[in-house]
Amino acid sequence: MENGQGIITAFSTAEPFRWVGLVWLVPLFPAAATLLNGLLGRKVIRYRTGQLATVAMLGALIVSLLCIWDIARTGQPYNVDYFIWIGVGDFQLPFGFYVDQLTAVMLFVVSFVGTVIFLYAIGYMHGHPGYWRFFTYMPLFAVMMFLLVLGNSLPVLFVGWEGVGLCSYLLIGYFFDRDYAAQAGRKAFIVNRIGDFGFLLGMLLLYWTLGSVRFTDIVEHAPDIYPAGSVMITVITLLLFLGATGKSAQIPLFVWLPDAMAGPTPVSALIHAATMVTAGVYMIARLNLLYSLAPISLLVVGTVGALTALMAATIAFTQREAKRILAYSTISQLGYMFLALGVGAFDAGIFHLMTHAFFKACLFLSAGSVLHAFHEDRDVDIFQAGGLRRYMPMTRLAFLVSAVAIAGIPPFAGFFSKDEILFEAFAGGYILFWGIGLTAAFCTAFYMFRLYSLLFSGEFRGTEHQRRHLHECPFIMWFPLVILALLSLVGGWVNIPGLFPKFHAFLRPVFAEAHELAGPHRELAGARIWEISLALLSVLVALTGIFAARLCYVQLPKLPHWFAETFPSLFIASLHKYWIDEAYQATVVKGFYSACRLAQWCDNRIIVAGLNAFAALIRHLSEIGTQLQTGYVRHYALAIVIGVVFLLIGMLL
Amino acid sequence: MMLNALYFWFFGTLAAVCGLGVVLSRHPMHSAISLVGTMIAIAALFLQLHSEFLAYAQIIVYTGAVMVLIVFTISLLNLRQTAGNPMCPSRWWGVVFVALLLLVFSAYQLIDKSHGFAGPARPSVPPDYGQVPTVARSLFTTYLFPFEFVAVLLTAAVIGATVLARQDPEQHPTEQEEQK
Amino acid sequence: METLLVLLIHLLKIIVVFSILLGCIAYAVLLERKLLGRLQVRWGPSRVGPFGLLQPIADGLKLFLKEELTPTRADRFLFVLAPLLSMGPALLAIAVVPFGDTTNLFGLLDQPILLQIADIHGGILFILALTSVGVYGIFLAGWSSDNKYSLLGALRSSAQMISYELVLGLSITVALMAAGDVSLRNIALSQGDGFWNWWIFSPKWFVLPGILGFFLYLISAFAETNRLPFDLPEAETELVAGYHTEYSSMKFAMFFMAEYCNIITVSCIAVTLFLGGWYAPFPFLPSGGLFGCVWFAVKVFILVCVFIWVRGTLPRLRYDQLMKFGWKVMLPLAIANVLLAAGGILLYEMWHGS
Amino acid sequence: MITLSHYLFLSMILFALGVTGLMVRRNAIILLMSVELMLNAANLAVVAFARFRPAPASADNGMVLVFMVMAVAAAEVAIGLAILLNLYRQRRTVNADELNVLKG
Repeated sequence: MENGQGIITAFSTAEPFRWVGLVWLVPLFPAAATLLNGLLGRKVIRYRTGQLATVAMLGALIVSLLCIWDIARTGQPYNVDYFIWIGVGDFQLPFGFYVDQLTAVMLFVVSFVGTVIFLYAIGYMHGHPGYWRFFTYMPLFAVMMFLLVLGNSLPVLFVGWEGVGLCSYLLIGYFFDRDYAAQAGRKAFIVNRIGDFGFLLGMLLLYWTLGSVRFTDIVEHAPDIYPAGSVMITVITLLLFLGATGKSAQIPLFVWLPDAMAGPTPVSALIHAATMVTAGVYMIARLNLLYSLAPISLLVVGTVGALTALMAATIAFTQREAKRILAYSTISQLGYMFLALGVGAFDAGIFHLMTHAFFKACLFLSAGSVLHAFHEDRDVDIFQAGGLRRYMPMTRLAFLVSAVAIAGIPPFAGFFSKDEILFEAFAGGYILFWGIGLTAAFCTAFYMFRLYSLLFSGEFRGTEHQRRHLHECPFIMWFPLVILALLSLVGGWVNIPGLFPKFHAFLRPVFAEAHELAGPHRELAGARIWEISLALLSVLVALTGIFAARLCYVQLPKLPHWFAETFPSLFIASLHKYWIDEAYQATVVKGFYSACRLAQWCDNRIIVAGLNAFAALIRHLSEIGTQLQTGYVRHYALAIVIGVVFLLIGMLL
Repeated sequence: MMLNALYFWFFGTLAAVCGLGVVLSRHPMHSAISLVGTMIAIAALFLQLHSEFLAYAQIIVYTGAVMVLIVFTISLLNLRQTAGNPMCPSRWWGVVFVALLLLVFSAYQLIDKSHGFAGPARPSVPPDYGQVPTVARSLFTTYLFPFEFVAVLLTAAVIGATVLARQDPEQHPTEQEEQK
Repeated sequence: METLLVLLIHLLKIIVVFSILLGCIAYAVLLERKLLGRLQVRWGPSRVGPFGLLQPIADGLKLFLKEELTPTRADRFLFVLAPLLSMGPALLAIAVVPFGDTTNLFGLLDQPILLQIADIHGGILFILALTSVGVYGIFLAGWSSDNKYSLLGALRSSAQMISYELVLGLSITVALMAAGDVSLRNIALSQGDGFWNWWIFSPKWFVLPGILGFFLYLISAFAETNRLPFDLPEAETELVAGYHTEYSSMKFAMFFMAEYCNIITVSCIAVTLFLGGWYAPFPFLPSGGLFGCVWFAVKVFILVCVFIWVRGTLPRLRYDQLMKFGWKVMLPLAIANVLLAAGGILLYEMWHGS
Repeated sequence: MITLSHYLFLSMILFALGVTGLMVRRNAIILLMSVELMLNAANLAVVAFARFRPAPASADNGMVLVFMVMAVAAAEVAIGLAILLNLYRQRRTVNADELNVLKG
């Protein structure tokens, strides 16, 4: 550790001023909002908690932009220790921030999407009981997310990691008086805990073998300590990846995310689509060097990502609730990101993370505005909707733009990022991954336009009462939609492969070493031809998906039924999400209960019985001892005096 | 210094005699008054030891507060004459014997260790030794934490005593409550 | 030889001060009776000697010649001890009061002598210690008489005195903090050059703590000396004179003298702490040497008159009112006053760089 | 010549008297007073030691200690007497010999 002298030195170094030195302000703004709203929100600030939180996020956004600008200008990472956080003997862990290009991207995503969603939430949450509570948790979440992306060591990251988990729990259970919300919150927490267990073990193992958990040290020493492909690094990275699967909802720990839709929609948009679930991706990207040293882990990451992408997409085919479909879509897209990481294309993964944040937030917020029109808190059955384009033009437009973006049609943002992932997979020789990814892309286009068609096309299928209340959302809600839709359109232009690879150039310093380690497999003969043809192929696949969806749900509504009746097993498997929840219930939960019963039996029959026997023995012995207690003070005093006299005699002798 | 020795012997004897009175008086009130005498005598000895502040504190705290409480309690309980012997008859002699044993042994010990009553010469003291400013400076700088701690302890004790001594709330507040 | 001279001077001082004090006590009684008479539009004692000036001597003779009574069931030892315990501390307190600066008796002496019996370092603490011993006199008197009224009076009295002793101490603290010393002489010395330097006007910060402290002191002094309106322990109408019901003759005279001695003592202390001690109210008036004693005597006389005036004016409080007043009004006020004064001094020292 | 031993001897006598009182008396109030006597004896010893230390420069340690002891003694007596009062109300006695419910 270079300077562990505490906060004073951190702020008074003689180095030239850098705007990124203000980075401590970024989490401070939302922290202040949390504090104010939490303490005064209920009685004093009341309905201005929303504005307060949004302004705080805006402040964080402005400071973030300053920091990003600084990083982009100088290209120098910024590492600062504020104070000794954990000091135990030789182990001195400072609390500090690390800002480099990767952090900058994450900062931008979190603060920008966060601000927009906060703005939206002012309108969306209006009139909800516990408005102030919502706007206490949301900035807290932002604080934790900032800590996660800013931390300069794994423990600091872990604080943010756990913090976002906590906020997720609090916000999923926001309607805590409803059983399903409370259940969902618990589920999210417990499932995440399993992942955290892996993360923690990985972190401790890393400290044990490497001797440090700070990112700078890891980058410096890891290649010397771990031979490429050694068992230790593989175990560490796999354990850390277990944590990532929990937080980022991958196989096998993805089950919590669909249930997490019990929270208010802005929460779904911010936490379960745009930011928190990307923590796993960020973490692996941050530790890219370690993963590059462990090819097996990378393969596992890629495999899990690819399988998740495909599986979640196929589940999304048959779900009925709008937000649930989007949740599976999120899982699927996260799978894409892990696929990208798995094939060593860290920059592509991060790129997709960013574009995905834009269009998925937009999709969720649009769904939220539909819910708002339906006066629903939980979710809306898409078979009870339809024809909303007439009632909600802005929402429909935003939804359409972002659906096209996620489907991967150029020139929308999703095309560039997704296509790049597929290309990287193909170029890296992972043809199987590429094939799965392409299939998943088709599925994505299909279910997304299934959702779009059922929501916005055709005639309204709900009750007359509902129809009369349908309305476009207020300005404060559709304005964020427009911003996000615009970004879904142009967000991908920062990195047009071959023509304008700015984003990759920006991120290159972060991943340079890892790419070097991964070897020169990224060369492909005639790359440009391959790239263009593959892109055309994936556009074609996406368009097929879109047309298939339109065909099934607009032109020929009988077709899905026919399909379901012809292949009932496939249909039912998808509808029941491959019985994964049930499988967990039967194995993990039941198994745990059995273990508990065994423990209870042991406790009752062995431990307690033994203790009782021992206690009885002691009691019998002590009954003899109590004879010494006469109850007369003077006897006790006499005993003391006799003792003193003996002591004095001893001193004399 | 003749006067010095005279002073010591006078107040020393007073303290010892009053101490004896504490133990031997049949009536608690006499014991209490004897104890007051002991305390005043000890305060006088403090003065001789140049601990002026402590001498006054001794009188203000012990005589003015502690003993007044005790005297009050005695008169409140109105223990005019406890029935029978106030001493414990059976063990009386044995116990005195033990106490005297303790006394003699420690006396022997002390005198032996310090070569009889000659002892080390009395060192001279600085002019402000034991005076209010000196002790106050110590109390409020070096020993500030213990001082504050004792203050908290006293507050806790006062509140505890009030709660303990309180009769049933519906009853009329009694005198000793006021006095607390 | 030197030592002997010092001893002689001290002895002389003691004799002079105490004879004056005893005389003052005697004439304070007369003053009270006369003044009370005037307040009640009558003459007061006027038969014995010119203007009744020999009345105290007559009173003393009467008390001397009365029969000593001791109740049969009284605790004899304590019954005798009580008036001594009452009288002793009251007289002793005067020993540390500075009546003036130094004097060489108009050039009679080579070296100036202190107009104070003993200038001890912990002067105020000494007086507080004496006050706490004085409680025993009254308490034991009531208790040893074996008389319900006396006991009640004694209990009341000691409870009252203990309660108000706190306020007394806290109100004194203001002057101590201002002067930065506990020695009475040094406190008096810190108030020279005009009445605006007296601690009652607290020149160091602003007026409130000083005035408030002075009045808190005065009120608790009334309670400490068992004077009206706080004379509950005696309360003739309820307790038939309370703790000294059973006392007569010389023993009664001692209680009586102790009370008046206490009045004079607390007045002396009030003058020393708050009213500039022996200093004249204006710097151009002489206050050195024996002039100081004159100023001091004038101030004390005025305060004693205030005591009598209050007695002639105010009715007696009820006992629970008294205690409530002490604990719920006076004590918080006194504590607040100390904090106020401390804050004032702090500000002052910050302002003037100490 | 009065030396440290004199004070210590006096202190010891007082302490022994306190111990004796604690052992031979029955009245709980007198027991309390005996404890006070012992504390006073200890205080005297501490002050004497402080005075006779070879280097009295830092001798106010002893005085501070005694001051603390006084405060603690005051607290102890306040609580002790309150307990005694309660005891007397419930058992009509302060005789320590009758308060032996806690015996074995």
